[in-house]
Amino acid sequence: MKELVNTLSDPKYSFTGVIIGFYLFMKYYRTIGTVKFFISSMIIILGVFIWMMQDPNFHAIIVWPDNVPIVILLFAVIFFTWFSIYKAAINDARIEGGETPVEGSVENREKVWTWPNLVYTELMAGTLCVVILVIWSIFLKAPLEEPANPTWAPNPAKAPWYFLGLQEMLVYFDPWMAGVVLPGLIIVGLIAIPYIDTNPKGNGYYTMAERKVAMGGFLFGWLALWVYLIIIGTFLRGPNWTFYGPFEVWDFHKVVAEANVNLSEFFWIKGLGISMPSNIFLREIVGLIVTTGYYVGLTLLCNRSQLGSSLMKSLGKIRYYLLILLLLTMGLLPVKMYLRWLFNLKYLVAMPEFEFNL
Amino acid sequence: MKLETGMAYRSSTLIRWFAFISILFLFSVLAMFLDDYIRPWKGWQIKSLAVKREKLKKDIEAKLGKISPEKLAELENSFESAKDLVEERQESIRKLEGEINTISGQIHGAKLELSVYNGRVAELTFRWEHAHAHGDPRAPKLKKKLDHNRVLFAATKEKIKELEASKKGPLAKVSELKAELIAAEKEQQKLFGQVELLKGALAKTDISNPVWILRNAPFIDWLDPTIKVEQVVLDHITDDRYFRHVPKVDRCMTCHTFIDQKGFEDQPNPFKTHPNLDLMVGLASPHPMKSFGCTSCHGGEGHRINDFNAAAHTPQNLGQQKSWEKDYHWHAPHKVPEVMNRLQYTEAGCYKCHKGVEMIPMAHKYNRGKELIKDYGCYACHVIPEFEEKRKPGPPLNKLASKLEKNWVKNWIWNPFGFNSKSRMPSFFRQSNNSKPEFENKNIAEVNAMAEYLWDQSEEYRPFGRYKGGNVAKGKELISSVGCISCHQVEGIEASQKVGAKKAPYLTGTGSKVDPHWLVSWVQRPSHYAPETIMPSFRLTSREAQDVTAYLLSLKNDSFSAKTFAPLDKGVRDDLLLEYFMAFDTKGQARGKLAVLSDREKTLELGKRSLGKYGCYSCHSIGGFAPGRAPIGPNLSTEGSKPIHQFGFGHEKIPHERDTWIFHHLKNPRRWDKGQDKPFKDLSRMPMYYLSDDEAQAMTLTILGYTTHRVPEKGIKRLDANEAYAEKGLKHVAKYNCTSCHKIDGVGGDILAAYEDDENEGPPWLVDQGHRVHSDWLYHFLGNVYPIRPWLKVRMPSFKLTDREKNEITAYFQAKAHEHSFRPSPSAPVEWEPGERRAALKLFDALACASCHTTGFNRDDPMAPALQMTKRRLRSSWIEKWLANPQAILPHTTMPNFWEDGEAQEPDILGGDPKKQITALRKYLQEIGHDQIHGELNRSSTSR
Amino acid sequence: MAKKQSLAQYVANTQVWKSIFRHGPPNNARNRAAVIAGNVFLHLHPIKLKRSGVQLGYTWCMGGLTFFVFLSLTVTGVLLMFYYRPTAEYAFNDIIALREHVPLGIMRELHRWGAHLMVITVWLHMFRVFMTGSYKPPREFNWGVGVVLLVLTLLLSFTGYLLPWDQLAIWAIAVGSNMAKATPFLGHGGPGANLAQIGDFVMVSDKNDVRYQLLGGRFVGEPALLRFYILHCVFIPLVVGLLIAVHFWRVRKDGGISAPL
Amino acid sequence: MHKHGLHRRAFFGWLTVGWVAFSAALGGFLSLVFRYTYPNVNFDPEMDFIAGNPDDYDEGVDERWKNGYGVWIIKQEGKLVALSNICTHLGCIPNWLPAELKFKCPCHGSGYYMNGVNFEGPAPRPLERYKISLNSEGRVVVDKTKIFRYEKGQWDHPDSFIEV
Repeated sequence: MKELVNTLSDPKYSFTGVIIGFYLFMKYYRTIGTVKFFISSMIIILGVFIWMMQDPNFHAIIVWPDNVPIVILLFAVIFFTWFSIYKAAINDARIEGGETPVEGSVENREKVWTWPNLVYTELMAGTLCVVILVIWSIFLKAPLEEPANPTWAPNPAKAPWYFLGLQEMLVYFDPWMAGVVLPGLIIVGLIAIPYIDTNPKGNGYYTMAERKVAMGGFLFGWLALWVYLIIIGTFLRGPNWTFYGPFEVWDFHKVVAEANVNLSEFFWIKGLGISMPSNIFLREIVGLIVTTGYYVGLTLLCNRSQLGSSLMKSLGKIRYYLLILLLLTMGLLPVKMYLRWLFNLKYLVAMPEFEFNL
Repeated sequence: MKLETGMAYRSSTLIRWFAFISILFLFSVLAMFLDDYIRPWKGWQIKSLAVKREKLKKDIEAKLGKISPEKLAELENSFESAKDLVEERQESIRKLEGEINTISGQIHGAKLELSVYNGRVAELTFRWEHAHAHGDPRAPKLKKKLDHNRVLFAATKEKIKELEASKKGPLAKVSELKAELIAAEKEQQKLFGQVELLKGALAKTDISNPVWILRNAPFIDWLDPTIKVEQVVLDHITDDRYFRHVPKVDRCMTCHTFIDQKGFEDQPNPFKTHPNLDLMVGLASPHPMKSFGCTSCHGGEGHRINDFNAAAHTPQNLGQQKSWEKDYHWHAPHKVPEVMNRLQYTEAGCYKCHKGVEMIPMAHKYNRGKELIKDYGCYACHVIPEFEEKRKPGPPLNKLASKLEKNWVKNWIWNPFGFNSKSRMPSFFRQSNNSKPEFENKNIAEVNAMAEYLWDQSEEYRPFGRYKGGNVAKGKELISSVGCISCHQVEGIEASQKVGAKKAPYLTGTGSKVDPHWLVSWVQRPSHYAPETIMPSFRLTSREAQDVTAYLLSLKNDSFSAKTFAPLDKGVRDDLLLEYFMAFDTKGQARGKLAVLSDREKTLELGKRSLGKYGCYSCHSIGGFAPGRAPIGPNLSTEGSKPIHQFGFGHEKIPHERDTWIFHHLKNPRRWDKGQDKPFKDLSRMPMYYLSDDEAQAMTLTILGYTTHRVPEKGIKRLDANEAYAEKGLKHVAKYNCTSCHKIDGVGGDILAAYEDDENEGPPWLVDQGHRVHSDWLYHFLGNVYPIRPWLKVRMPSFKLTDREKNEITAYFQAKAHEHSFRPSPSAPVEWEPGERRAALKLFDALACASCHTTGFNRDDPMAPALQMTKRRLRSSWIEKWLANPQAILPHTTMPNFWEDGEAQEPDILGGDPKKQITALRKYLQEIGHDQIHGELNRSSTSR
Repeated sequence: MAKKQSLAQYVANTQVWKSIFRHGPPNNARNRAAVIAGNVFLHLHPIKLKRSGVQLGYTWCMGGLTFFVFLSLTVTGVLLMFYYRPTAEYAFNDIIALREHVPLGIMRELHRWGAHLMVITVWLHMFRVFMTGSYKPPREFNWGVGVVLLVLTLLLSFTGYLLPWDQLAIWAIAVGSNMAKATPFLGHGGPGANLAQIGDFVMVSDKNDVRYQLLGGRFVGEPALLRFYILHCVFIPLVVGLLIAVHFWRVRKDGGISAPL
Repeated sequence: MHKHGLHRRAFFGWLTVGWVAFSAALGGFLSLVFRYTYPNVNFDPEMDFIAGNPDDYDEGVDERWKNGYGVWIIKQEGKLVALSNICTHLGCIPNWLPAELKFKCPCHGSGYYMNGVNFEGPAPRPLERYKISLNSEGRVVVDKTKIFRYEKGQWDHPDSFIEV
């Protein structure tokens, strides 16, 4: 059983699982957004978690002080995701029935005094926060390792947990992509959201039905990419950044067969059986074509599709192409992941001469 | 004009003011930028590029001048023909290259495969081992898979090897086809390689090059500038920041651009090469710039580059100061932690790292100052580092009465230079600050009292000899030949002026000074009178002693001794005593104290107090003064860092600088009292030595070196085992002045100045002495001197050495020669090869060794040391080295070189092999040698 | 009359009290309005707001908590600065000292866990804002400010990570800052860096690229410690404080907590 | 009317001048502040060092200069080379695994052969080599300021190895 969990949590399988799960989640959000579902699934999750905690290896990873915030975050994310879905389900039902959303009800539109309602709520929330922080601090000491030694790197060397998603991306991308371009696009993309999403509905209340595309895009990036990669990077990457299942010992000597090949090598060496051309651009021509094809071809394809043309109409050209660009770049990550797993593809375009690897 | 409603100002006015202030802002930013960008050191670096450019151009011309035009043409031709040749073969080359290309592709593909199998093998190995160790049932299956992959891996590897082997053939063929061209290119490279390098360097100095301008352009000059601050950070030399030490950073080379590069010796500063690259700054020198920087020795603020004055540059002399004032607006550094040493005082910087050594190698000026401090005995009154255990510089005065007359002593104290122009006893009286009649009267009373006290304390001493008269001429001959002049200068003896020894007093007017019986005893056995003396015995016979005494007594200075010293004025004496008593008592109490004393007691009391006041006890041992009494002068161990305001400049118009003060203080210590109304008891007492400028400067340098700088342990010069032994022994060698006679490994041999005609007549050089003689012999010899070269007139004296001193001197020679064995000299009989002894005997005859090394052989007129001593005295390896080439060791020796240029003079003996011959002879010498260490030769035991 | 007056009433009637609080107890409409309007801290709030704006079920109070945690981090951070010296010699030992012999040895834990908490709350705040669609007009700009604040929060946490000067710290920062090395054209390991070269004039090298600017050196060393200290303690907090002011101001100006139009 | 128009133009002229000057000054100021963040000297450790005699090295990887200088000296096929110990992926320090004859980076698992060529993991290119030469005394000098990269064909450069 543990063996199976170990194998299945390998990104190859678990990421596929996450994608399928996400699809089901979006489809059956109304079922998920019920208290009954939450309670029953929480019981299962907690049960599984407690069972997993029995394993010494898993236990060791979870209680490592700097990992505790991630566990907290994990449960918080589960809860709040469900909670917003729950509220969205209620509102969607009300909207279908011709009612206003809960937040828009006459009662909720009524104005109340800030003092004492809000002031005391905030005061209590803050106080409670201090209580949590103090108790957390008493039971968990801040980690401190050996003094800094620039000549010896610990194994594994990990960035702070909130950057582990980026660090995990480094497995599939060169640093300039994973560390600079993608994070930069995430920031730009986030800021751009209000300017791209012109849907006037769903402002100020929880809803799913009225803004499915926005929700789908955001939640996929947030849950399936960001949170999922942090979990992998934190809990399942051990020495040498090798993958370790949740119940596996972090054996320094573990080796995973990994022989990655560039697309150009696939083409020239394996495909044509001749040596690589010395001209860099000629050498990488296939990768360049494929990359251009990915962006241009898929955009064209999208334009032709029904959803695409309707979006183009409602958003206008600039918004539409920006959206496509952002989505396609976000899509690069899963595409690259699958290419790696399926074909051991290292780089689509490999130009180490210019530090340009894609 | 009326304003718009709601407006306080007219818009146009507002906007104009805004524009005006914005422009001001813009200009101020511009000014800030320029202020930051334009720095004086940049100017120097740009100038240095022009200097370098000139030099490189010359170098290139010189290099090109060497290449003849014929050779150039020839080269051109061969290159062209090679090119044509290869061009013809182009087709086959292209074909081969295509072949190579294909194979390379195949290798690449195989390598890709290999990495797949490599990965699989690694992973499967791990998994199988894991499974196997934990008894997993899947283990056999994994093993099977692993083995399969291993086979594939091995096969692929084999394939790659084969492919690579098949690539070698075409590769070799291609290079064969291109051989001529490659050879021609190589030839060209050989000829022009260096010129090209120089041309590359020249291009870098071109400041009109756009790339150069871009690199140093404003704002972007952080990218990769060529004009930049250069610095060294020193790990083990620190700046003292009080309670913290921080690594020293020197940036001097930012302007002194070529300081560590040869070839700029003739440039003006700051572009000059360091004058002594082999010792300092040079990469291969013991003090490379990267580890020692600049200010470690020179002082100054090496990290400051933006202002000539901030670095605390200090001019060498007034002339330089004037020119600096003109060129750099120089002013005296103030509020600077450490001022640069003047150029002439640079060596003061040596001491802070080179501590605990008698001399610092190559620091000639520093060593000279230290020698002078030792000679003048400064350490007796001042605490001076490295002199803590030195003996008192003056003679003991506790048996004075048996040696001198009281009147002479008074005159001497009053004016030593009146008797001895080279006196080392300094002048306390008749100086600029105490020659007022009132003060002179007091001084006269003090001198009288001091003499009385000395006589009162003088112990009984009976000379063992009686002077009965001797031959003055013989005495003179003895003094000039036996070795006295190595330490003393003696009046009337020319050779002694030549040597100019300063270790011991100048002997003048002796006949008017000392008691004849005392003198005859002293010259024969000095330790009888003064057990602590370093004056050795020359083993004079009593006849010789009488002659020497006779000559010394013939030196007269009657005008001095005939002067009667002014008598003691009792009133003045009592006044002086009252003043002393009143330091702590009331006038009444003081008078009471005085009244109790008898007349003689009063005189003695003043005598003792005066001896204490002038610090006489520091240099002389005097009865009644405890040996541990604190020195009278201030502590000089941090004089080089003493704050300038702690120096008393008085009313003297002298630049307020540390080195200047010390120099003038040494020249005339009393000058600071000038113009001050000081009471008698507060007058400056440091005596007058009448130093020359040169001497004062040398001593100033050394004293400046005594600073508070604490160089961390890592930065201090640590002696290795050899150096430490050498250092220990050197202290004794210096104490007993061995180097005044012997030239030890090229150092010393002052007395040889008297043997210009034939150095063989002087004391022998000691070259590699630790290697030359057996250590046990040397140890023995130092305690029991006997003549080795009986024909010499100069004698090795008998020193009173302790066992420890003898040991350490022996170890000193051993360490200097890197001789680590203390093997005793051989006692076992010599082992001969067959026929070797006969050959040795033949050689001994043929080379006529016995014609010079005669003692114990057939003649009584020796010209060379007795060979019977060889066995116990000389080391075998040294004997062979000496025989092989004596002139290499002693250039002036009369010993012939029998194997010149490695050729034997006797080709018949032992096949003419010099090595074998020398060994045989050495063995023979050791066979005939005496066994006892002591060299008193027993003639009867010699035989052929 | 005067005798019956309670102490509380007496105090509330003194000139001092009245000079500070210009209204009576907030138990009637007038005073409830006055207490919010008259207090510099409270006047960030409106006097009255929609019921849903108070409901934890709607807001989760994540934004408020983020601000609160930021304040407590400022306080604990300032206190930690009393004992901490950002030098290679002392940094590590000072961290030990903070736990071992400095009173209230929990300070560092409060700061570190608080930092993690802030990252969590700020993320959840963003999540909530997205889920309720609150970034939609007229709040687009404030969402942008919020995204920048999120990035700055991560940077604050990241720069603070180095300060304990232990293995965890320098290697996390080494991995993180090496990404700056790969910035296209600006980092010496990034694409295009080696195009910026004329002869031996290297325009982008490890001595002049963005990572050098960040670290003050070619690797994570003492200058990096100092720079990160300054960024962590002074520079980023100032910018964050400024943006928080903008953020709050815009919340009010954009109509308060979002609600259905 | 005409006069008013002129006035208006002048008005905008001064406004433009004002704002242009103001922005230029402010921009200049901020640029200087930016420049301020790049010091004119750096205190990084020495970039070159003397690494003993060529005979000191046996066939294979020598780790004596790894700590402190960050260099492996590798003797292979009659060549002595100085290999950087900085992973080309993200600058971690790989470990030499003598049993597997490879370098393995602990951060992201990049693997390199003994000659420094990468074969596994995310490393984009082989390890770098430093300039290595003999000085006048015949000692090995490693200069880390000069880098030779395989993928640029620089490993054939005569400064990138010593023949032994």
